[in-house]
Amino acid sequence: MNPRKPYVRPISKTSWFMTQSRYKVYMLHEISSLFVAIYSAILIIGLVRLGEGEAAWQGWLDAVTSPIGVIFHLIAFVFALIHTTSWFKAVPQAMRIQRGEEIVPGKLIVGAHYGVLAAVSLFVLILAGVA
Amino acid sequence: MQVIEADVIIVGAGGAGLRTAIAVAEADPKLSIALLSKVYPMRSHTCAAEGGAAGVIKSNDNLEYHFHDTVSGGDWLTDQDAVDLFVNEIPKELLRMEHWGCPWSRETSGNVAVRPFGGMKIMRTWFAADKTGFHMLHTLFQTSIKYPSVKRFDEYYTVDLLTDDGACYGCTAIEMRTGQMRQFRGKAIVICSGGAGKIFPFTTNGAVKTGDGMAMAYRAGVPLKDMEFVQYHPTGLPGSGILLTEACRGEGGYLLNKDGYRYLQDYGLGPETPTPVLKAMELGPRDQLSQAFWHEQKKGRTIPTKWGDVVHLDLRHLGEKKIDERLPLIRELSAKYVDSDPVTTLVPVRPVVHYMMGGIHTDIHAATPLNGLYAAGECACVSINGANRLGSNSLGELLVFGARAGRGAAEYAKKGLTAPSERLDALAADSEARVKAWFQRTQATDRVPDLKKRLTTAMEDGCGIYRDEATIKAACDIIVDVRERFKNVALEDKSSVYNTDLYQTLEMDAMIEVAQTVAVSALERRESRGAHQRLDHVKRDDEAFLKHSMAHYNPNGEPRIDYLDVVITKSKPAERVYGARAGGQSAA
Amino acid sequence: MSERTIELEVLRYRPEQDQEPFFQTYKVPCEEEWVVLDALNYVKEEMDRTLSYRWSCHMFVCGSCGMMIDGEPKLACKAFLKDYPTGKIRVEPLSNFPIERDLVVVLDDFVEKLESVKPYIIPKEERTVEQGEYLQTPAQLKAFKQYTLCINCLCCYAVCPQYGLDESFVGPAALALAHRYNMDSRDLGRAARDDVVAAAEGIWHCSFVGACSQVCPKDVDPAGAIQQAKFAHGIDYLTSFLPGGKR
Amino acid sequence: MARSAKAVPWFLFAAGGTVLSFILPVMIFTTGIAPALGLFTDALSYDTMSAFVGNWLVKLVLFGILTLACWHAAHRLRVCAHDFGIRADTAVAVILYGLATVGTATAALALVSI
Ligand SMILES: Cc1cc2nc3c(=O)[nH]c(=O)nc-3n(C[C@H](O)[C@H](O)[C@H](O)COP(=O)(O)OP(=O)(O)OC[C@H]3O[C@@H](n4cnc5c(N)ncnc54)[C@H](O)[C@@H]3O)c2cc1C
Ligand code: SF4
Ligand code: F3S
Ligand code: FES
Repeated sequence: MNPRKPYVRPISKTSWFMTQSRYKVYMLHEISSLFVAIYSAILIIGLVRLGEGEAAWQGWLDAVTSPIGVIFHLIAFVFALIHTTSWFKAVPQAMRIQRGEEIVPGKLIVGAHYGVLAAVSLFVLILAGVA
Repeated sequence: MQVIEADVIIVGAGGAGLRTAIAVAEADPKLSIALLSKVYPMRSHTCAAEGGAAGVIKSNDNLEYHFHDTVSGGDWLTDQDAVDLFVNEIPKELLRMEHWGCPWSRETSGNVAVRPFGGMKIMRTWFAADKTGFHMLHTLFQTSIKYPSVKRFDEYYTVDLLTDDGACYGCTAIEMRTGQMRQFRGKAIVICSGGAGKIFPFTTNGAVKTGDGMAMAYRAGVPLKDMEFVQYHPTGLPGSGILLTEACRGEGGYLLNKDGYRYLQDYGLGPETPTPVLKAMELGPRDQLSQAFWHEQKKGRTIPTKWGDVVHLDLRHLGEKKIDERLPLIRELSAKYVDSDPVTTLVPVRPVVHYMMGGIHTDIHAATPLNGLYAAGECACVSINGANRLGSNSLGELLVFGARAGRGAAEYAKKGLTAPSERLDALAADSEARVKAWFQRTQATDRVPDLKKRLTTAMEDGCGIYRDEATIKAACDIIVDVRERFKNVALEDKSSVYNTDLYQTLEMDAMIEVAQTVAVSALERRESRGAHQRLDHVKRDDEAFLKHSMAHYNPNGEPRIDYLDVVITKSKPAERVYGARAGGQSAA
Repeated sequence: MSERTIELEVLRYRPEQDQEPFFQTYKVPCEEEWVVLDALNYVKEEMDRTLSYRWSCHMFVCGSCGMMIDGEPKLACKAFLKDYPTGKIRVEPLSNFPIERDLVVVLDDFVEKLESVKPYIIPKEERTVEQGEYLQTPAQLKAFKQYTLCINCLCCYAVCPQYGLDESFVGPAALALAHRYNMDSRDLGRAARDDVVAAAEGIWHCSFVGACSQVCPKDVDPAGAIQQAKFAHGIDYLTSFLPGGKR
Repeated sequence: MARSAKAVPWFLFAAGGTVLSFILPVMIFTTGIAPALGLFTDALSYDTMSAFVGNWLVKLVLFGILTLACWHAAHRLRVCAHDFGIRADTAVAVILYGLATVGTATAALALVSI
């Protein structure tokens, strides 16, 4: 007779992420993709509208500046920042750079990423401002 | 009882057991192998070895040097034929480990690096930072997965050997997750069950090192050899007994007494030099370093703490970079366990029981006197360590003699000898009855943990760094008493699934046997040699005691001790020379 | 001696008696310097012989004593009581594994996975002992050294939700081990490991939660190893479609 | 077990994640928040926009960003669905990657027709 009776603790497939704060943070990163998706759709629609002529484009612009549009973009902006910071934080793990015997310190890699972020952002803003 | 058959049965899956298994598999892939271990292989205590494994590889070194260091380090109680073969085969074994992926530390050229170690004239210790044993164990374990003929029985507690008519045909073991006993039948058996440091209260050894295999072989009639030689390592962390590897001193660490003085120069190990010189000062042999501590303590020059007296290990001058590169684990352990970061602070240390030079008597083929029974690793005594093992010889030993045991057992297994199965069934039933008795006993007068404390304390008091007739006798008496009382212990946990009360009780059973051989062998050896120092017989006595003690099981009382000649080939016993006269190379 | 009483809440489960696990509290007189393992050992020796758990080395290198301590997977020999000022500590068996008994979990699944990734050198050509060692520079050693440090304590599995939700996932430590060999200059076995490592249940099942690396007591960084492996195996996959690529 | 084709969407996901991490915040600000603040009104006027997007280099860059964004999002949402307990992975994948394809195609068509 086998006296074993291993006990399996149940895990909720739909709410497991509420059990630890690190899981909540992870889910926050994941959910950023929802906003990426919606924002991309809005942008693609914008392009379609642009192709359809001035009135269509103005309609799109009006929608974007409507209260709902603004609220959405504000939330999306926050999630974009969440995406950016978490992505940068993970880069040194996913992309280890070794020079000779030394592993390039993560801080340096992350720092460089923030540098590029600043440069790209500035470039776009100048483009938008000057154009 | 379920019967499991295999050609070769290996008890223990530490460094020695795994090396044995690989050797059998390579000798003949057709042989089936059962590899039993009471813990998952990677939990075996080989993982704790830090410093390294000695083997001649560099051009400034040669086998003769390693031979002489080992023989004199062992105070001439080594068998020189065994040492000869040992120093010859280690480099090859270490290279094999390299080919199997062991992450040895390297020189910039890409060749393996070596570091200095105590009692060695030349730097020859291969290392993988300060986790050498860990990396060796995992390399061996992972490599063993490559061989389909190796069938592992993880978490099987081996209880008894099955012997009939002067030969061994298997063992009984309990599957720990079900509590059920199995009968393992094999054509050759190899014991690789590790050491027995746990018979002392303050030790670097892990919980698994309770001498089970030694006791099994001993009860089956195989003598335990040179059991009185117990190595104290000079640098253990007070309280926990965690080891700070000899490599700390190899890399240049100092030992300081309470006045900040490098006291080893007062004990024939000087002169003091700022950078390490091999075979001198902190790189002297372990027995002498531990004995020096004892004298300092007697002179009141140690530092009292709540965990006993300590001296200081000073690594500060090595600098953070070197410590992080070469001794990262040491830094972590010291910082966590005694709140001393070696980069900036002195680390308190004291001698701690570390290694059993003695063990199951084997010849140079790792064969015991019992046909079909082999032994390798710390549980065995081929006599390469003599009266004092040199640091970093043990990891080499388990490779060399593990491989030999494997090849020997494979060869023997092919003879296909078996015993009548009724006979083995009867033996297995006896073994099961012995275990069942613990379950059935209800009235306990003593508890295992209490008896264990009594036993280990007796060992420390009676068989410590220095011993004499009176202290050893006292220990012997307590052991007899403990053995008597142990007959009356009852299990407090009667369940089957993973019953650790049962396994600790079986371990205690083994510890009593092993402790008794240590004490009685120590009592009978009326001389001082290596790690066995008698205050009442302070001189080495080659006339009477250039011999191995052999402890034979005696069901009716204390073990019977007789003696076996030491094999001497080219090195006549002489004075052990350390310090300036040893002519050790600078290790800077 | 400075003593302090700790309330140790231990999850007990004795399969022969209990239908399900329950908490049992022990009031343990402890030394200030102790780790949780010392407290458990005290319980085992002085209070309750029936408590079962695994341990051996007491120096965080054997990997036996992984357990949930106040909800975090930790080595009991590395969890210092002084870091638990409230004096109440909750000890449970590692999450995501079936409980065999008390704090002992069933490891079969992990062991199978470890074996499945072919964790040994698969060399281009065998080398004989006479040929000496493979040359490997300190830089080449550095490239994989971190991933050799895993002690198989399973803390990472206990915190990886993907493993918890779906145990077909090969999981952090086994995948990091595969990466260790793939990164070793002596090894050429990446293609041979592809089958398991680059399967849907392998690296691709990891969603980079990163918790594994946060709890790893040996800083192995399995999360990083897996992402690096995704890149390497991913390139292998894509190039296998190029002319001359191996499929 | 067998080698999986997940490498393909993963590379798109990873490349997308990287590109987005640099460009997304400023883009959302420029096209979504700035207009409401009355900033960049000139830049977003029909004329400048048409001229700007009329440039082939700009078309290419926008196409790249939008494609990667779609696939990044699709792949990550697939994981999300799993994490929320939806276990019909194949169906989820078909739908999400399908949407990403639609997005990519629409973007291409729109860009070409400007
Ligand atoms: C802290 C420390 C540091 C060390 N450093 C060094 C060093 O730097 N260099 C050096 O050369 N040496 C060193 N040593 C010594 C060396 O590590 C050991 O002697 C060696 O590892 C022993 O290996 P082994 O395979 O014989 O035993 P172990 O690794 O202890 O394995 C014993 C095996 O036997 C099994 N076993 C035991 N009893 C039973 C049973 N009843 N049933 C089933 N299985 C059983 C166990 O499960 C285990 O698998 C060190 C030792 C310690 C403690
Ligand atoms: S990767 Fe870290 S946490 Fe996971 S098993 Fe290895 S040592 Fe433990
Ligand atoms: S927690 Fe799990 S999902 Fe991946 S990054 Fe670690 S394995
Ligand atoms: S007891 Fe070995 S890791 Fe904790």
